[in-house]
Amino acid sequence: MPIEVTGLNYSYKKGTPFEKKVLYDVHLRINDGEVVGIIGPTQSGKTTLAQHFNALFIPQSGKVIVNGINTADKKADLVKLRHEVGYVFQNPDYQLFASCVGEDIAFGPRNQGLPSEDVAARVKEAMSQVGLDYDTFYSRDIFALSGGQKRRTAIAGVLACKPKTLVLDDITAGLDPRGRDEILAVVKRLHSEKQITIIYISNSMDEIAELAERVIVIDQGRIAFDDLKINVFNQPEKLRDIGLELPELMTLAIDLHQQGFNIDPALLKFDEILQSILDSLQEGQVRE
Amino acid sequence: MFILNPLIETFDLSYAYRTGSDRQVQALREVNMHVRQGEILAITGQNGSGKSTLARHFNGLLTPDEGEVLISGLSTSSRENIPSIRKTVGMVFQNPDNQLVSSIVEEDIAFGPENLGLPPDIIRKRVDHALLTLNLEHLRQESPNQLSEGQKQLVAIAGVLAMRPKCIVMDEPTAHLDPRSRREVIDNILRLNREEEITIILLTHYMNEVVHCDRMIVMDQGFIMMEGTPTEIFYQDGKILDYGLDFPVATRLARSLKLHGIDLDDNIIHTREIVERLCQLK
Amino acid sequence: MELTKNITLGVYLPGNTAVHRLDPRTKIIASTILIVILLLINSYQAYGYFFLFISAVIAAAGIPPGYALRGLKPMLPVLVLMWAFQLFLHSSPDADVIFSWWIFSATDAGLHLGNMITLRVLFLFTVTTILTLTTSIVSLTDGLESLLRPLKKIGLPTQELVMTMVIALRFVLILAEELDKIVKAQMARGVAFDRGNFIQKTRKIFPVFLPLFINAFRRAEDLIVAMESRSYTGGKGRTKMKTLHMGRVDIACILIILLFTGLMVLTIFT
Amino acid sequence: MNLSVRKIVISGILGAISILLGVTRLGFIPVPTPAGHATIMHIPVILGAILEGPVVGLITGAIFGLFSFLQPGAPFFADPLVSILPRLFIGPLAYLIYFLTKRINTIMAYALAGAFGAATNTVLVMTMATWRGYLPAEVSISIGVLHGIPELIVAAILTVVLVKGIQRVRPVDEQTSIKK
Repeated sequence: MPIEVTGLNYSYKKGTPFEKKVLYDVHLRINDGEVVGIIGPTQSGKTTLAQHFNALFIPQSGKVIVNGINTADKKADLVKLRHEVGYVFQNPDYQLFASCVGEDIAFGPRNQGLPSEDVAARVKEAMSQVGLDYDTFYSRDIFALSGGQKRRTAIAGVLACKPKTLVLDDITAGLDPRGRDEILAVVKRLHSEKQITIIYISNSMDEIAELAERVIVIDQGRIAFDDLKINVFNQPEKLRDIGLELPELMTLAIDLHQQGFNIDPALLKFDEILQSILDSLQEGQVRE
Repeated sequence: MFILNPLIETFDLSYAYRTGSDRQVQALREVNMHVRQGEILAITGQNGSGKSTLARHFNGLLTPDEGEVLISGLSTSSRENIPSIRKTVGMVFQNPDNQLVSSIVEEDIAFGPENLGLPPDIIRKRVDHALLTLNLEHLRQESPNQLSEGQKQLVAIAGVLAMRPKCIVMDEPTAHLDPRSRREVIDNILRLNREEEITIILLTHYMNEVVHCDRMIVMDQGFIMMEGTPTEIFYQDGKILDYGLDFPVATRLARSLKLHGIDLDDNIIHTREIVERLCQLK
Repeated sequence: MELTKNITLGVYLPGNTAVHRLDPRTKIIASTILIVILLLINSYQAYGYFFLFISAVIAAAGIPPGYALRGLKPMLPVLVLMWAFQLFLHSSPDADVIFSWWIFSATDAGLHLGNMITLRVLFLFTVTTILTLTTSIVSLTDGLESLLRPLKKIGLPTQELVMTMVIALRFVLILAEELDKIVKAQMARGVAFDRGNFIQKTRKIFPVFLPLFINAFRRAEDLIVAMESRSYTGGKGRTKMKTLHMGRVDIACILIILLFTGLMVLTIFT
Repeated sequence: MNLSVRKIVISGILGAISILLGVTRLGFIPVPTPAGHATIMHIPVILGAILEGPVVGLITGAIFGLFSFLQPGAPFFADPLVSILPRLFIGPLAYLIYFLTKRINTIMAYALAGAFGAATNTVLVMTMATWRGYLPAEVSISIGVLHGIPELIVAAILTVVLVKGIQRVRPVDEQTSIKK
């Protein structure tokens, strides 16, 4: 289900003295099966934009059409739409409230009014998708979970609604390296095995580089780039000006590139950079 | 072992959290460590490794079940030492929203000195100095709600700085921040150590922050697993991965290049070091 | 959807008039005296004087007259209803009926009472509005802390009480943002807050209230630790960076208020 | 009287929730009465009383009352005798009920404390509004019944659920509070 955004504008506190414009004339289209990274500095408007995709925000001007449904249409079934476009929030504590993991994951399907055996099946499936063992974790108290497990529970809670598109809003914030890697692995698997469209919001270029094929850069409410990852990351100076911190690997590649190494800074993957350095060193030795 | 100028020392420190119905979670097990005056010490370990519990012993927020913690020679176990310990060691926590008290930046920074019972003009001077040191002067009348997460964290640091501590413990101060604010906060922490000669204890699991520290401690399951300079620890062996941590990017690259037969030294932890070395090799 | 859109904490209207510059303590004392007067007066004459006085204050504070009453607008229907209740339902044996309609009959005593309470509410509202329009909520708490200080002698932990207010003010906006996210996270999982009957709607409160309160208590635990680590142990031995100063204007203001109080006492007892 | 840091912080944060419920109108539950809603703004006060004792209940109630006085939701709340005074009693009374009944059954004690806390709010506010002449007795009584009963039921249930929820995250270990 493609998401089409045309001429979208949005202002916070519209009609009050504190009005602040956060989105300016945004146009974009997200197709089925894509993995799109949305990146931008904090308060650039990326969350506001993404929350238009599942009608948590309704456009003040312009249009958002999700699978043919205009979210501003008064007759549109927004509840159904929100099940189709799942949204996982940054902090799992906003979402989790039930007494145990299984109950919390069952909340969404129950809201859909499914019979209990279907709910149970959905919970089981969702738990396996995020790598939480059903028997071990079903009745585990949510507050006894680690940060990574909590986030996986939150993702499972949304997956249990069977979304076709998943919006993941800065879900690795505050995790340690191991927890972060677990979450990234889950996201990759969801895309490759379930063909779920992934919209991954982050302010970490490392993570975007690892997951996304296409990258949308938001700068002060405007789309600064919307292109293939390699084309976007090929413009480090511009990204830096926007206020994004370049990944360490990338600055390293840029430095080496400036020193005459044959390295493309937009590669970003560790193994690719390693290979380029090895190749460059070999070339150099051959030349000598 | 005799340590010159120990600011903090722990001796066989053990601590357990009691979580209802007699269940105990052993958070620290016979921890022996020290902090030297003037150094930057990184304490790393994955979530739940006990580093935060350890840090809370440094200014008497927690006191040992067993063993002892000495701050400038004063034991945290005697209650009468606590006020003076808290003047010596300040703490900054992970979430800036949950540590700021006042709705005006400068008043929040004044909160600590006010608690120390200082005269108004002295408090004013300290607040001004803290604002100046962290480049927050233009925000002095703002409400913390108007600031970015990174700015809020700097306000929290300023609030501790205004208490003139000898040492500041930073409990994952960057975990909630975006990459750019993270660097800003770290740069400021390093500057405080350099210019104000404040001892820094930095709890983190970001290895690109650890590389700036003089010394590091790796914790896991309440034990201290490794201790040494970052170079020593990253080049000892691959043990650090077992504790859920990473190598810094430069180290990881250097190690891989070495496996491919490239001649590199065993002390590369900064990106600029590897760039320099590779340029020499070219 | 923006839950936090209409949150205005305090309605402070920054300005630089004499009223704005007054020491917050002066303003709190003056407002308290005016409120006590309003709770006691009961005649058109007294309200007349009060109107003149409060108009002068509004003019001196440079507040657009409409602005002072703006907050009253949403309450207007209830205000009219309250007036009507007294007009029609007040029963006293010697009251004269002014007019009757269907089963209702209005008495002169009811009309008087209705007018009195409406005037009282209107003026009470105006006094607090002037106070909050000309004084930021932070300086209000500063003033309150300083004013309550003598009560420490009788064992009241006044500084601590004011600290609870400081914390409440600091956290309202933080929790408001959090509430916004919680509500959205539930909507994203298919909760439709506007659908269903009373019981269904009530049930939808739980997934919002539980995370809200649980997270608030978590924040409280963090803040306790943070405050203790910053050497806070309560009001004892605490000093303040900002010291309040009463100037000549403040003394003049207090004098004016006292004169006005005298006038009011005279109207009440004659 | 001595207030621990813990009591200060929890009163403040619960006070913040009470204010928040008022300004977002989330503190009003739509009920099928002519006035259209029941209030639950006193829930934080009741929770404070049960979890931290009568003093926290009293302070939270004072913050609730003060705010409802400064930004009145109904005209008669402009009178501090109606908006502030009755709110001071919610916490201590809820605590008393909880204290007296907790030995019988804790869940029931939470529910009763919630119900009595809510009832205290309704009864005292309405009494003061009548005594101060803002509402005739007949009107106060009918509002009290129409609103009071749903409010009481909602408060009882919410109190049980919230107290049990909050207790899951509260540390048993309170070593961090250094008492003087």
